[in-house]
This record gives sequence, structure tokens and C-alpha cells, in this order.
Amino acid sequence: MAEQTVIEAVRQTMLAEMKRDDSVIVLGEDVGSRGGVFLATDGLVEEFGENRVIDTPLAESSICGVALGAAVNGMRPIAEIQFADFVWPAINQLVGEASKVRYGTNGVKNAPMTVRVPYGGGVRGGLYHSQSIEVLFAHTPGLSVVAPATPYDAKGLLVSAIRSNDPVIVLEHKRTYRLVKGDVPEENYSIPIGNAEIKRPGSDLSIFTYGLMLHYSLQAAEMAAASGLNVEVVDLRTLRPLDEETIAESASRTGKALIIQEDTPAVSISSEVAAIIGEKCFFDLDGPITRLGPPEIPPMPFSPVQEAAFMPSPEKILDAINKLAQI
Amino acid sequence: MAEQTVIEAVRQTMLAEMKRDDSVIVLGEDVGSRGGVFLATDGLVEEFGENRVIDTPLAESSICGVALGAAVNGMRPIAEIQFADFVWPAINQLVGEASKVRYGTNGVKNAPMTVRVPYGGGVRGGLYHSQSIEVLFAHTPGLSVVAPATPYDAKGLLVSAIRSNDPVIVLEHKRTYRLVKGDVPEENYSIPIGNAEIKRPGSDLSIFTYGLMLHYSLQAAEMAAASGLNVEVVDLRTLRPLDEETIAESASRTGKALIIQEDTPAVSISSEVAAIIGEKCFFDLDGPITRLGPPEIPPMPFSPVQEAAFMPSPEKILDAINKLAQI
Amino acid sequence: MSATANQSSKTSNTTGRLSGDRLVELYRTMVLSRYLDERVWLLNRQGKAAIAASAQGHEATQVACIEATDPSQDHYLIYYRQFTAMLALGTEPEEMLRGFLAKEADPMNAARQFPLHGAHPRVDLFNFSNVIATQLPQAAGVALADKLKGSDAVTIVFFGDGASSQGDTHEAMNFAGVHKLPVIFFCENNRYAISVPLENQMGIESVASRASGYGFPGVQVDGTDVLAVHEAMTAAVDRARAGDGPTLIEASVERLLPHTTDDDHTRYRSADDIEKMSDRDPISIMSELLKRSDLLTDSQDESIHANAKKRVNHATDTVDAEPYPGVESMFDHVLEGSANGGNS
Amino acid sequence: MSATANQSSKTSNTTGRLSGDRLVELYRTMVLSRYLDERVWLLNRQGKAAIAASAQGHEATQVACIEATDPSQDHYLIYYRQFTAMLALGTEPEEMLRGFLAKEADPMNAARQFPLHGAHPRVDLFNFSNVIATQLPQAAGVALADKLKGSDAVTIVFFGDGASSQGDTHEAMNFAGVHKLPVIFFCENNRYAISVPLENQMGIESVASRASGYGFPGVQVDGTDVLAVHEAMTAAVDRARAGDGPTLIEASVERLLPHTTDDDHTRYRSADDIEKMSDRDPISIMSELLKRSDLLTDSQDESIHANAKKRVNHATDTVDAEPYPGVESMFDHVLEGSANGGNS
Ligand SMILES: Cc1ncc(C[n+]2csc(CCOP(=O)(O)OP(=O)(O)O)c2C)c(N)n1
Ligand SMILES: Cc1ncc(C[n+]2csc(CCOP(=O)(O)OP(=O)(O)O)c2C)c(N)n1
Ligand SMILES: [Mg+2]
Ligand SMILES: [Mg+2]
Repeated sequence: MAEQTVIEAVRQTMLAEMKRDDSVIVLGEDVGSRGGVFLATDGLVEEFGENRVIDTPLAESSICGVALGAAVNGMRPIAEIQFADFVWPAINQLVGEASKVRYGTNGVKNAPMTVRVPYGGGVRGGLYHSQSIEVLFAHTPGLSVVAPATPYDAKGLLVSAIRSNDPVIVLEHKRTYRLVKGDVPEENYSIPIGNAEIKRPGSDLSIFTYGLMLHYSLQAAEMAAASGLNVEVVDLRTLRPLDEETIAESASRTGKALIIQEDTPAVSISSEVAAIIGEKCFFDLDGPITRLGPPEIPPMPFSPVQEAAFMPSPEKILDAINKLAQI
Repeated sequence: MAEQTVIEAVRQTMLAEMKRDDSVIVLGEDVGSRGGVFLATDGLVEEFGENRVIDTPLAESSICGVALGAAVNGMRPIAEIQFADFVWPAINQLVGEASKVRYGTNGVKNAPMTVRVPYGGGVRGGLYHSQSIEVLFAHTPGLSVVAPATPYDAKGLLVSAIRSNDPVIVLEHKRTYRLVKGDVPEENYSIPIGNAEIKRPGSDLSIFTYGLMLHYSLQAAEMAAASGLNVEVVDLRTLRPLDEETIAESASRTGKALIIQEDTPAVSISSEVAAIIGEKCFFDLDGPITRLGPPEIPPMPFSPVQEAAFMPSPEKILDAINKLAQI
Repeated sequence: MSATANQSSKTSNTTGRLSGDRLVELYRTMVLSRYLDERVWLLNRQGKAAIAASAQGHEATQVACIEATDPSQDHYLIYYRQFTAMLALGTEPEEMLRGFLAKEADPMNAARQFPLHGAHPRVDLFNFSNVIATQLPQAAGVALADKLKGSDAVTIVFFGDGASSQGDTHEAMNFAGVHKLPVIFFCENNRYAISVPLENQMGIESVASRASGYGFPGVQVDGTDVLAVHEAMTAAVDRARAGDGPTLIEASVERLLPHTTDDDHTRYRSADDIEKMSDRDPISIMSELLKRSDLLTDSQDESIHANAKKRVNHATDTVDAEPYPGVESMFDHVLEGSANGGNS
Repeated sequence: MSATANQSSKTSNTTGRLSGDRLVELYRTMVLSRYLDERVWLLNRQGKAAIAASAQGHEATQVACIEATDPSQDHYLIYYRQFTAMLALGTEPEEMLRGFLAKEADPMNAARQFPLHGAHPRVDLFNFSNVIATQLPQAAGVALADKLKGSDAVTIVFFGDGASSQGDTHEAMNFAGVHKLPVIFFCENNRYAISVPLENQMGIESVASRASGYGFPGVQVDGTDVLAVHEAMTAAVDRARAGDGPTLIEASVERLLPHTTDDDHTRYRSADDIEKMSDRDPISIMSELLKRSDLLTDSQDESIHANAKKRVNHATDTVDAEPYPGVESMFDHVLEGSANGGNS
């Protein structure tokens, strides 16, 4: 059991899966000798050669379309989108095509492909290196979407994604890459897609969150504990399908639901979590279903001052906890 | 005051706006001599010539990218996406680019462009001529999204879209094009973007909906009236920004909220409406916030039997009304 | 081209690499395709088939293209106009009709999709979506997998002139060119993308001329000429199997009918343009070629037509009587093992 | 090319259509750009500038390109490497630095975006996003508007070799070719897309060769040669203003530094490759040309360098002392008249 960063867990997992299974290949921009701009693929081309670690032309639609074609012909491609902000040209191949391969062929074909998408802000990325892009993927039947926030989950969910016989979008928060460290067992394990996890049990109020905000929420929960509030923190981990059972159980048990996200709130993951709770837990709640997110402006300013003002922070989360707890 | 179909209202509105303002141009696939596959642009090229009514190559990203470029250089382009299912290649130019022109240039530039997108099912379109694509647009700050359901609203909102100095996505439900008729004043009028409308006042329960489902909901409300239930039907009309005030006022007043949509429910417009109600109306509700939509499968089967099973219908809506009313 | 080919056939009773027997066989498929295609339009007019795109005018190109390939190992990424190609690849008329009539036993997609969409259970022939040009990067990916596996298979991807404008087409050809993939880009250029004529689609005359921008050969052929198409395809297939990379083939054809059953091409084509097309009907051209080459007599021709008609009638009767799908199956195959891809 | 140009300058003291004075002026901008560029990297290393991409190696190309245009009416869709072009278009060093340091007075985007993104308030120069190649269809749209308005303006859109792979690049050139738009596609080919070398990007040698696939001319020039670039651009601008349509120009340059301040090019470039680049440093090439042409003395050269350094020092001091934006302004300009684009 070694302590690893998130990015190292991602890299080691790909290394291990590529060793285990010849059909696993990696493709994307700068994934070869550069090792990826975040070094997620560092050393892979040296280990597996240019046939299995492919530096593609700068063209995301073809990265995903080629991955899809290779997937239906026996490969298990892992496509890397360099930054989430650049996934938009590939939407047609992912949302339009990959999601419907199995359904549209009545099961004759399937597409075992993984798309890794580094996303999120707080990295001085400005409008085009900070985006959260989960909404459309999480909306689309036929796709699975995972968003691990810890090195342990990054490995376990990436293994599940690679071995899945259907397309999986893996959202990796860029800010967690080197910030978050944790123990990662060396042996093989996987985490089933579709399971949320209670990362901190509590009884007074439930926070539902994912990605970087998990860590901020855990910090806020610690701070709240100091004033005697016992806050539960649920890490959604999978954004499609959402784990309705765990969500509903937690909200019903604590009676108060606070949903935290970095993405802008309108029509988002937090909307869906709120809708699930509003439908399933109505009679058990004793406070409004509360959401905390950034303002409805394009995410997110390059200015460090404004970036900090844009992002939810442990302090803002603590405020929201206190406000909701008082109701 | 003439009775018109939705498609005729759309066509007449473009005709009038193009006469009024030389900078309004139309571009898209088959919008010229073919008059558009739904005939929304019928007669326009004869009236305004090939310079202002442009039959583009089959390439949606460039249709929207060219419209954007023309918009920042003095034109008011109306781009037509032939079917909503084909908007995915243009996401980068719309969600990635157009939405942030004003913000990203700190107001130096702006993009007065309209994108008309015929969407929706119940037309035997199968997986690739039936899609609802509102989620991502409605999530994106910097875009406005309207979804008129009647000829009157189609005209009033299209006028607002064309005259807006920012990008507006206009969602026109294909099934309403010829199905829905209504009075349309000949004179100039516009409907502000961002206003929902109570299409049927009621006191027992509020339905929130848009598009084709407005009409099914109105039918269901009539049926419910026969058994003494007084159902309010709120037409959202604008999907970004949602009219939180009207939504919250109605839900609080009737105490029961039923959200109906044709799009698959997970992470969707109905989620956001539920979230708004769950946050703003919590203490006024006397039943769970209920959603009715299709199953979470790729929308939607070509088989007429399965298509009918997929879509919400007046009967299914009536069931949901009765169930919620009994709580 | 026909003329030369014709001559060689006179001497050897084979034409190029095609024997006279095979030529007659191809003609038989073309005629069957034409009858079935006409039937489908009729079924649409009767309100039984929701929509149909026709291959009328494209038949010669499609049979000749498939003839140069090996269905036991090759991959075919078709688009909605590959009606004749599907028959040439062994799809039965009944199977085709199940798609148009949205019957339960539809082999490609179980009535979830438009006809000719989905995947074939016997041949590696598929068409995931109706979205123009998405199949081109996918084809590059299929071919990439074969290259990695060291397989001998060739991937053939079909598209129209309209599809050439899409960004995906460029990206696919570029990727295939970089990796010298065993893929053949086969463009059926009928000069129209629905109503938009070639001159509004591109500033040049020939799609094939773009191949040089990707580092592989581009060939333009007369798509009504079975021999010319077959020859170009054979060279491309040889090249691909030898590991020398892609070829772009552009076959010039006519779209004899409107874009689909929903279209009316008199809105945008001149009477003269429509009139002139009939000179380029591949069925008459092929019939004449065979007759001039002494490969077909008038009475043989008649019986080919009669048999095709019988076959189509039989298939129509069979399929018409078959059941539609029930509701429950619509939940299958969203994800592996799922009868429901829902949120739970 | 330089040699010939050099000769003609000897006789007339003008070089092509450029006077000796203008040449020295261009050189001055190049040197200023180099110093400012170096300063920005220093500011990054000091933790003051979050990220920077450098134009070092691209300076000659950018000044020569702009010199052939008319900033009072033309449109410039730049990308992040247009550091020198911005100076050539009249952006002050202070303005550039405000972008890198994310200061409130940043003219392009008020510190919302990376440096060199946004739009310039004085010249029609803009770069909406960092997403590669999106500017090309936009440029076609800008040019289309000018065509409809009957304006004389030309649109110049800049992009790298990497951008040539994107679908948007194809769609833009195709659209511009169909409509013969007054747009110039200007590719700065430095043989790398971050770490990906040209041979992994395309199966051909020259981006310019693709122009024939769109029906307009493509020209490849040595991007370290101011005269060659200016000549090619002048022809393209003339062609565009005359209504004869687009031109694709590909200027071969070196990217002398890593992709950005975040990159380390020794990971993927050979020592030899890096070493050889210095022969192609446009500042030395231009300085030599001017001296050989008797347009510049050693002492004049020194004072150009000294002035540039002074100018950069002054700008740094000024901007360093300026305020950062406050929080409130981040809500402005989401939509017209809105200080908040929110859901209410
Ligand atoms: C991305 C996309 N845009 C638009 C359409 C609508 N559409 C269907 S077929 C067609 C024309 C295709 O023309 P072409 O590629 O030449 O093929 P043809 O039908 O002529 O064989 C169009 C515009 C589509 N299916 N996909
Ligand atoms: C669509 C998109 N994909 C990926 C990136 C990340 N990225 C930024 S610059 C770059 C390389 C660009 O290379 P090129 O076009 O040759 O320009 P250069 O930097 O060499 O001048 C990449 C991959 C991006 N900005 N946009
Ligand atoms: Mg065509
Ligand atoms: Mg480059």
C-alpha cells in the first residue's frame, strides 16, 4: 500500500491494465514522448511503443471517433482529451454515436472505450482551461460517467471503466491531480460504476458532492464539527447513473440536504440530486433542498481574485451548512 | 389576426424580420430553393436572393461558426440546424464559443445570432431524428434558450431572438409544426425571453412543461377537470433563464408540482425545475415534487409501438395528476 | 472506359478481373435491388414504410465496389443509401423489408432505427447513426485496430458528396494518411446533398482531388461503369492489404429519385437536369453492356427481371405478415446486461 | 529568396514593396517583441504571470504579414502565439503585460482570459477562445459579412500547423472556397503541436498544398524571411480585395522556446533539433539582412536593442504597480445589459 497522488494512481492503473490486456491502447494529444500535459501517460510509450500509445493529430472528434471504431473492432481504447474544455468538438462522436452503439444495433455491436477528461478549475485556467463538462454526459442514456476524487477511487473506477464493455467517461479534476494524496493498494481491485460512497458519516445534515468539492466539503464538515454539527458527506463518485438509493437514504436519515458543486447550477448534477431528493425524501426532510455552486457566469475568470470568488470554498460551504442547520 | 400553424408563424416571422432589417440573413442546409426540409424558409430565397439566404455545405460546425463570425461583423444571422440531432458537431461553436463572446471580450464584441433547432419526437424519426437537445444549452451561461409551443409564442419569441444582441437558441418542436394552430396577430410584437406563461390557471396542482408536452398537458388537465380537479399548466417557454418567480409562485400556490417533459429526465430541465421548487417552495408543498418523463433509454425507438410507449401521453399525464392529487 | 472493357470482354469472356458469369450475377443483384427499391417506395406511399432513401442510380457502383472486397473478413461502414451494397453482401430482401416496415425480426436494429441503420449479424456491415460523416473517423479506428492486430482485413467506408464537407471527413482522412491505414474512402458523388448542388458544396469539381492533401491516391470513376469501379476498387484493396495505406475513390452517379420519400426534387432540380439523368441509369447501361458482350440475351434479361419481381413479391408477402415488436424489448441493450440504462 | 531581395535592396534601398525605412521599423518591432517576450517568461518564473506562450522564432513572419494589411479596416483573428502581430498592430507593451499579469486594465478581456485572448478595443483584432481552430469558420463568417456589405476589408486568420488537423479548418476553407470570400488563412508552421511533430500530424509535407482541394491558391514561404512573407501576403491581400477569393499561406518557422512556460521541450525534441533551430532565429537573420543591405549599422542596432529594453523595463514597472480587478466586475457582460447572466 503506497501513498500516491491522483495523477500517479491514474498513470499506474493504465500501466497495469495495458500490461494485463494487449487490447488496451492509449490515444490522444501529446500522450507519447511528452507523457501527456499532466504526465498521466508518462513512460507508457517507452513501455508499450508507438502502436499502443498514439500521439494523435490535434482533432478531438477523430480522437473519439477513431477510439470508437477501434473499440468495435476488438480494442479497448483509452482516449485522453487534453483539457475538458476541448471535448466539445468530440460531442458528436460521444453523445451522438458512442452512447447508442449497443442500443442502435440491438446489441450486435458494443464499444468498450474509455474517455479520460481532465476538468475543473482553481488552476488559473481562465475560461478555456477550467470548464466542468459533466452535464451533457450525465444526461445521456448509454454513457456512464465517473468522477473519482481520491487516488483510491481513481484507480478503482478507472479499472472499471477500462474493463467495461460500454463507453465510460472518466472525469478527473485537474486540481486534485497533485493536491490529493492517499493510499492505493498495489493489488488489483475495482469499484463498481454507480455507487456513491459516504466519505464522512454524520447525522445532522447531508452534503452531496463530487470532485474537488468533496475535499472542500470534508474540510467544511470538520470545521462544523468544531461547533458541534455532525455533517455527513456523500461522494457521488458516479454521475451517471447516480446512486439514487444512497442519496435518498442519506437525505432521509439526516433530514437536510446540501448539494455542493463547482459547475454552474442551472440544469446540472446538483439539479438532479435535488430532484431525486425532492421526489423520494419529501416526507422525511425538515429543510429546503439547498444548493451551493458558483454564480451563473461563464466559468471561470482568469484573475486569481475573481477565480477565488467564483469557486465554492470550505468557508462558503461552512456558511451554507450553518444556514441550513439553523432552519 | 390569422390562424396559422407553428411552421407558418416561424416562416412569416423570418420574412418580416428580413424585410425590416437588411442585416438579417438565413443560412443552413437546404434553406434555399428547397425552402428547408420543413419549409420554414419557403420563398425566402426568391424574395431576398442567394446572398441573404445561403444554402450551406453539409457542415454544422461551420454553419454556426460562420454565423458567429458574421454576427460579430454586423449581421444578424439566423442559422438553421436541419434536425436537432445534427447540432452535436456545432456544440463547440455554440457552447464553447458563442456563449462567451461578450464575456470573454469584456463587452468589446457581441454575437447577435439566432440558431433555430427543430427538435423532438413523435414523428417516427427513430434515434436520429427525434432528439431533445436542450440540456446543455440551458446549462450554459451566456446563451438564451427559448422553446415556444404555440404559433403566437413562436412569433413573439423568434422576434426577440433575432433582435437580441446575444446568441439565442430557438427550439421548435417538429411535431407542433403542423399539428398546432392558433391566432397570430399580423402586427409586430415580441415576447420577452425569460417569461413563463400560465397557459391554464388552476388551484389544485401545477404542471410545469414546454414544447409538445404543453399540449398533452393541457389535454390531460381538461380530462382531470371532468373529475373535478383544477389543474394549472405553466408553459416554461424559456429554458434559459428559467422563470424562477413564476415557477415558485405557482408551485407555492397550488402546493403540488408535477413536471412533464419529453426529454429523458436525468440531469435535465425537469431536474432544474424540481430543484427550484425544492429550494424555494419547500414549506408550501404538500406532496413530493413529481416528474414524468420517458424511460432512461436512448430517445427514441423507430417502431411506432415503442415510440408511443416511450413518449409521455395525455393519458400518462392524467395518471400522474391523479396519483399526485391523491397524496 | 466501358468501351475498352467491353472489347476485352469480347475476347476473353471476362472483363478485367471479372468473369462474364460474375458480371451477370452483379446485374442480377442490381435488378433485384431496383425492384425491391421500387417496392419500398410503394410501401411508403401506402403508409406502411415511414421513410426510405433510394439507391436507384447507385446500383452499379455498389455491386462493383463490394465485388472487389472480401465479405468474410472486410468491414463495411455504410450509409443510408447502401441499399444495393447490402444485397450484394448477402442481406436477404426479407431482411431489408423488415427494416423498412419496422418489424420485430429486423436484423439490423430490431426496429429501433431507420432502415439500413444498425449492424448486420452475419457480415461486418454497420451504420451506427444517420449523422452524416461520423462513420469516417470510426472507419479509421476500425482499420487502426486491424493494423494493430496484424489482420489482413480492409475497411471500406461509404459516404456521399455532401459528407465531404464535414470536419469529420477531413479528420478521418488525415488520421488514416498519417498511419497509412487499410481503409478505402468510397464517395458516391451524386452531385446533390438533398437539394444543395455540388457548386454550393465545394469550390472544386472532384472530391477525389483532395486525397493528395492527405498523402494517398484519389481516383475518380464513372459510377455507372461496373468495370471501372471494380478496377479502381481492386487496386485500392490490393494497396490496403499490402499495407500501403488508404485510397479515396469517388464514383460519379445520379440520384434518380428525390433524396428520400419525404422529398420532392422538382422544387430544386431543373426539368432538364431530371430529364438528362435517365441516360445514366446503370441498369440500362449494364444490360446493354452485357448484351453487346454476348453475356446476356433478351430472354435471359426478361427472366432476371421476372425473377426479381417474384422474389420481391414473395418477400413483401412474408414480411407484411410478420409481427411488430412489443414494448418490452425497447429496454434492452442500453448497456451490457441491462434491460434498462436508467438512473438506478 | 533573401539573397535576391538583398540584391534589389542594394540598388534601390527598398526591398520588394517595402522601403528600407519600413524594414528597419519592422526590425524594431521584432526586437521589442523579443525583449517583451523574454520579460514575460521571466515574470512567469517569478510567479507573477500564470502562463505564457512565446512568439520567439515567429517574429519575422508576424511583422511581415501585418505590414501587408490595412489595420484601419481589416480584421485579424489571432491565436495565442500572435505576440509580435499584436505589437505590430499597435498594441502597447503595457497593454500586453496587463494581460499576462491579469491586471484590471487589461484591454483584451479585463483579466477574464489568458493573455492574448479577447478583443482589442482599437483594432479589429480578436481571439475568442483558446480552442484550436474555432477561429477559422468565424473568420469565414467575418469575411462573408464584408462581402454582403460590399466592404473592401480583408480578414486574416492565423493558426498553427496543429490547427490544420481540426475539422473546423476544413469546413472553414471549404466554405470560403465556395463563396470566394476575402479571407487569408495564415498558417505559422513551426512543425510542432506542443510535442507532436509534423509527421504524426499529417501524411504530407505542406499544409499549403491542401488549398487546391478548396479551389484557391496555397503558398509556402520561409517565415524567417520578411520579404518573402510580405510578398506572398501582398499578393493574397490584393487577390482578396479584388474579390478573387481566399489564399492559404504557410510560413515555415521555428518555435524557439517550449510550447508554453508550462512545457519542457527537451522531453520530446532531440538535442540536435533544438541546437539547429538557432540558425533560424529571425532576429539575427533580419539584422544581418539589414546590415548587408546597408540599412543598419552596428551602433544603430545596439540602440534599437537598448531602446527596446528600456521600453520593456518601463512597461514592467508601470504595469506591476497597477491594480488587479475587484470581484464585482466579474458579473458584467454575460449578456447585454446584464451584470448577471443567471437564472433569474
Ligand atoms: C450531420 C448531419 N446533417 C444533416 C443531415 C440531414 N441530411 C440527411 S442526408 C443529407 C444530404 C446528404 O448528402 P450526400 O452526403 O451527398 O448523400 P446522398 O444522400 O446524396 O447520397 C442531409 C443534409 C444529417 N443526416 N446529418
Ligand atoms: C481543441 C483544442 N485541443 C487541444 C488544445 C491544447 N493545445 C493548445 S496549443 C496546442 C498545440 C497547437 O499547435 P499548433 O496549432 O501547431 O500551434 P503552435 O502552438 O505550434 O503555434 C494544443 C494541443 C487546444 N487548445 N484546443
Ligand atoms: Mg449526394
Ligand atoms: Mg505548431
